[in-house]
Amino acid sequence: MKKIIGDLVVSENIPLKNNHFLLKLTQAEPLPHILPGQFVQLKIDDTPSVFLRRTFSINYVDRKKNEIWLLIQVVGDGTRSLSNCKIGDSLNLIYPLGNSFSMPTSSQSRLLLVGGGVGVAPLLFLGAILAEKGFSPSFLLGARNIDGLIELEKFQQFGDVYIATEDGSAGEIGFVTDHSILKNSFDKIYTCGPTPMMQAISQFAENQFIDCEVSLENKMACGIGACLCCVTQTHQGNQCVCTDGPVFNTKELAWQI
Amino acid sequence: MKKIIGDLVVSENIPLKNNHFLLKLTQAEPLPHILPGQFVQLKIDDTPSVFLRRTFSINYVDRKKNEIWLLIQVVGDGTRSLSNCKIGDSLNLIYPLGNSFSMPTSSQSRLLLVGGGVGVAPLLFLGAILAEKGFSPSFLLGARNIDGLIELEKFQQFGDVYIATEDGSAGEIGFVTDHSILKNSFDKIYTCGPTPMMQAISQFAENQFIDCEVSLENKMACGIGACLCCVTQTHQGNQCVCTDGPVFNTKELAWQI
Amino acid sequence: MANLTTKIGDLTLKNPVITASGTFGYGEEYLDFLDINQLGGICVKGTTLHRREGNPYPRMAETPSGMLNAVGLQNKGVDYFINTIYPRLTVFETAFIVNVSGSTLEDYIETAEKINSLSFIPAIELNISCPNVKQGGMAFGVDKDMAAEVVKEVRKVYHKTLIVKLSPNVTDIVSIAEAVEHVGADAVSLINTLLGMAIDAETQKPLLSTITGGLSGPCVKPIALRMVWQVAHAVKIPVVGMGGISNARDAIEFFLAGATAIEVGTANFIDPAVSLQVIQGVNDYLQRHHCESINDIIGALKTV
Amino acid sequence: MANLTTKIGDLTLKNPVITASGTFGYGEEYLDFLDINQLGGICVKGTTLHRREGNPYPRMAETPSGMLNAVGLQNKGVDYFINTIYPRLTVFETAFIVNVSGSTLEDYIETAEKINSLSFIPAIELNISCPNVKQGGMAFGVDKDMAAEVVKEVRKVYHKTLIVKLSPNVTDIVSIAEAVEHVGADAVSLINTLLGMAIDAETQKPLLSTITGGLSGPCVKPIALRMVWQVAHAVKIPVVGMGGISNARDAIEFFLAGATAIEVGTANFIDPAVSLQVIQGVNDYLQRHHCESINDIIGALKTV
Ligand SMILES: Cc1cc2nc3c(=O)[nH]c(=O)nc-3n(C[C@H](O)[C@H](O)[C@H](O)COP(=O)(O)OP(=O)(O)OC[C@H]3O[C@@H](n4cnc5c(N)ncnc54)[C@H](O)[C@@H]3O)c2cc1C
Ligand SMILES: Cc1cc2nc3c(=O)[nH]c(=O)nc-3n(C[C@H](O)[C@H](O)[C@H](O)COP(=O)(O)OP(=O)(O)OC[C@H]3O[C@@H](n4cnc5c(N)ncnc54)[C@H](O)[C@@H]3O)c2cc1C
Ligand SMILES: Cc1cc2nc3c(=O)[nH]c(=O)nc-3n(C[C@H](O)[C@H](O)[C@H](O)COP(=O)(O)O)c2cc1C
Ligand SMILES: Cc1cc2nc3c(=O)[nH]c(=O)nc-3n(C[C@H](O)[C@H](O)[C@H](O)COP(=O)(O)O)c2cc1C
Ligand code: FES
Ligand code: FES
Repeated sequence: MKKIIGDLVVSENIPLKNNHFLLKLTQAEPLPHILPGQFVQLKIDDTPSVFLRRTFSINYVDRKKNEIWLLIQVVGDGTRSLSNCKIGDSLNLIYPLGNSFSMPTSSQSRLLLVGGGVGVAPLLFLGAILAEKGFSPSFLLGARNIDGLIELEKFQQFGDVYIATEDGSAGEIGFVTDHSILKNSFDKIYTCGPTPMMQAISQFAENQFIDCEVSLENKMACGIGACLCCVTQTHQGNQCVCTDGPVFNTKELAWQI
Repeated sequence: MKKIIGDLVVSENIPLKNNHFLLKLTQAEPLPHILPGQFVQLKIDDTPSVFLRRTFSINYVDRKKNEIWLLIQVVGDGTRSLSNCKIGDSLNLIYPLGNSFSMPTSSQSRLLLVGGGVGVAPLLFLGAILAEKGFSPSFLLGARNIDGLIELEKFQQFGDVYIATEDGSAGEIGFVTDHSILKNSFDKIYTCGPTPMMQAISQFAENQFIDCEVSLENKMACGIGACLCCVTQTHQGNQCVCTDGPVFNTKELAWQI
Repeated sequence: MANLTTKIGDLTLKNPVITASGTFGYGEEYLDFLDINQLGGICVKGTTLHRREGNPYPRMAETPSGMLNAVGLQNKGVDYFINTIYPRLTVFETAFIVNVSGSTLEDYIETAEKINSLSFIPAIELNISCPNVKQGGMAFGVDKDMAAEVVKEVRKVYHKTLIVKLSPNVTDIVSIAEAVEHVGADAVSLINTLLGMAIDAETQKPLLSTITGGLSGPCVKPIALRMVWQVAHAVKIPVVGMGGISNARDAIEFFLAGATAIEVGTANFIDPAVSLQVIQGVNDYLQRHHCESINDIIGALKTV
Repeated sequence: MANLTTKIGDLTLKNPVITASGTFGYGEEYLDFLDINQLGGICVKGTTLHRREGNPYPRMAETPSGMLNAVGLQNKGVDYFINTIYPRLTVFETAFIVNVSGSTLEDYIETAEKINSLSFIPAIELNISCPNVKQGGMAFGVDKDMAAEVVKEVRKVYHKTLIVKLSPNVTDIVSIAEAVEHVGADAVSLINTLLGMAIDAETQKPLLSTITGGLSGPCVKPIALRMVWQVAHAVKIPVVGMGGISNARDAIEFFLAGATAIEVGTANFIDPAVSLQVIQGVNDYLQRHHCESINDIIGALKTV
């Protein structure tokens, strides 16, 4: 899958609640083929404290508009600067990077996508692709409170959405792992979010013998497998999250708590 | 004279020829008293390659509008970034800095202001103040060619303007030191521009026993006399261009070629 | 308000933020911008026995996230300091620390002895690490025996708080810190500037008259922080940390690494009032982290 | 087109731009972004005798105009390189230089000996300066006798171009360069990373699993340039310069300071095709300055 360095143009920059924003980037030419779970390395030129590129999951691909969506949470100088992008601004991206979530096998039909915080980002595109392929994925989305639930209406397009908030301000109270939907049977779980959440979910999946894929967010320098900075411990030794991942089957991972 | 750190707002940013632009900065409150020859230290936040503040002469002060004008030539990343300022942008300045051109004594009435390139900047405000005080200064402005002559019409408000261009595309051909106006008698010369020009002019002034002040443009870090980076050799030893200058009487300077 | 007082030898500072030598003049240059009485201390310009003209212009070059300087200890000599500047400083309520530089052992001793008599100066910072003059003490600072010797001799004549400023241009800064601790330094401060160089590709000339100069600013912070951490683990005397500190968060990092106080240098050029923001920010941090005193975070780095 | 060919020992490079070890993988990672055949050379990842897992995550922290890394020489060992990677590299038309690291003298010798047999590898870069592993050769690189010893022994078994990569974490890099020149190094390359550290003020923890790591990027350029200039004046063998080079202008500065070739490291992470831009820009510069060959600017700094 050929990686590209290219300039895309901001077509929309939509402020969302809780310091999130949705950045839509487009170009005249058709986009390359992009798989759910892949990410981009974005260059930020106008912020002295930002040196390396910044990594963002691909939230959605609108093929008709040649649009890549990034769902971003403002956490530091780089994301703050991006949140001020204007329509027409040009951004330099290296993409599409990383492997992808794997499609369910023929025996897997009951699919649960579990997301927490801004970790929901790649699950939207995954849900869209699964729906396109005829699956009916369920989404279980968690947040501290109702304000942390982003893009809910978008997820609802592609399947049933279940909610857990720590303070009970929306959906069931508690962590995603406490949610009653987990009493149902699932064939495959996909998850992305804070590490403790992903670990709890993968523990749950393991206990229930459910196939489970997680998307990791290690700190990256190059994003293309050259620097060996982004490793995670697997049963095959250290592997690069940027090229061997970001998606790993939990069976491969030697979770370091 | 109290120095201030303050945010001013861009009220106009006018592109001029030959990579120059005129930046007008304003604030609601009245400006402090500013003398001709003083300068500002301007902070540039959005350019990773710019670390220190950038130094600019005060081109003009519009007291009615509380406006400081900076006439700037794009030479590197900092000035390029400034050239893209939009109306309403806020810029942080330390000002007013440095000494100032001294007013003519009662016996000095025939005044010549000699500027070259972007070095004409402080001479506009000086000319305005001199005119205000009842003098009729003459301006001798030099450039490589007609495109290098900036703000001519503004200078004409305050006195006669004589021109020298190296290629003869405007005014007399040659350097300012070749100009026929120098055959007239003058009581005092003020000059700012490229070092070789200022040296030639001060040599001329010395030969003719004319009182002469130059405004130097040494590289500065602090701009307030703390770092001792901006020194020039004088007959009293090294002196700081930012506090002992930028204006020096040529009698004080031990010109290093 | 958290308790920000900190001790370096016999010197108690009202807060642990000092402005660094050579970057804050004598404090007076900054009076328009901040109330210098609120500073923990002010390290004044490098002072030498005799007047020095410093190096020729150009003395400064900007570099990525930093700058090079080649000022070369320009100052009017210790007697001028004592007679003309010192009396003016005594009206302020902050600790003035004199940064003492020299070319020879005798220079250091004589200068320190003169400063010892100034009742209002509670400490000197012995600069054995200036890279910008041929005999700027850098030779002392890069050799542990020479470093120990100059400190030992100065210790004999200087009876107040003696801070020794170390050079980062060494293989093993810990051994030098230990050597000066051993002969009676009350504290070490680090880092001075790193020896660097910049070239104008178009003119093909060096950007400094001296070709090489001293690098400072945020670019050196990771190196400074590492050295402070190494030295703080090795010596028992307090460590004054500096190198690229531009905000409270940077300062906190140095405290966590083991600094008892910090100095703010190059950042003063960009924001003359930055030191007060650092003090305020450190206080806010301590309150947010429920610490009563700055001591709660000094050396508190969690390394498991 | 100016003449960009340059010589390091017996090795002639088609142009003086090499990608730095640890920042460009084996070149293959970059095939989507540039034609690696256009590069002067590629220094492949640090290769050790035995497989190494490297350090635990986190291995990277961003710093002002630079980054810290603590990869710790993760690689599958020299035999894996020879059997699996090397055959794939032989289809390319650029000079592959193997960066050889080790913990002991024997490691270095044995690894170098194995690489000596690879006809398509014209040179090794002996890394005696990795700060990121307890025995990563840094001990060799900071002591001139140990540096000389390892180079002397490797020289006996390695008969092609031997480049020795020096550590900047030393008081006197010139003496180390001279020592390795004396025992038969064909060239020196410098600088490796500077030992640094970064802390997360909020969690109060180090940002690297190893606490300290290696600093690289534009922030180190002034130090690197100074060292290249010092070493180039002291030794007769070619100097390969690196440290923060991000564009052609940076590269020109290193040539003017005396580098015969340069390496581009960290900048590859930000712009994978930057090395080709550097080559193009150097060529443009030479033409603009009416130089026929890169040799016209090597060491051409005007210092009067
Ligand atoms: C594969 C992957 C996918 C990601 N997808 C998204 C996404 O879709 N939306 C989103 O908002 N964020 C995503 N992130 C995290 C995002 O990269 C960081 O939030 C961003 O780099 C922070 O930049 P900053 O300059 O604003 O903050 P900084 O000031 O650099 O740091 C602020 C905080 O972010 C953390 N951080 C900094 N750099 C990284 C990095 N490279 N990787 C992870 N954490 C970092 C820091 O440790 C710190 O706690 C992803 C990260 C990875 C590795
Ligand atoms: C007292 C004084 C008054 C000045 N007045 C004006 C003015 O009114 N209008 C104007 O356009 N320029 C003026 N300058 C020059 C102006 O400061 C520089 O052009 C500017 O700092 C360049 O910034 P940059 O980031 O665009 O360029 P850089 O990339 O930093 O440098 C480009 C070129 O500018 C030179 N330069 C960089 N910094 C300085 C500095 N601090 N001082 C002098 N030269 C520098 C460099 O050597 C280089 O040749 C003045 C300088 C001084 C000291
Ligand atoms: C312009 C300038 C002048 C300096 N002069 C001195 C000096 O006279 N004596 C001294 O010990 N250190 C001197 N230093 C070093 C600083 O005190 C400080 O150690 C160094 O700059 C690192 O801190 P910073 O990165 O916060 O600036 C000087 C630094 C600069 C930038
Ligand atoms: C992630 C990373 C890994 C590195 N690995 C090695 C290595 O294996 N061997 C080596 O000699 N140098 C290694 N280096 C050092 C670089 O080759 C180079 O010397 C240094 O980064 C300075 O150049 P730069 O500032 O252009 O990156 C590494 C640097 C980085 C950033
Ligand atoms: S980020 Fe460089 S290898 Fe993954
Ligand atoms: S610029 Fe600092 S003293 Fe003049």
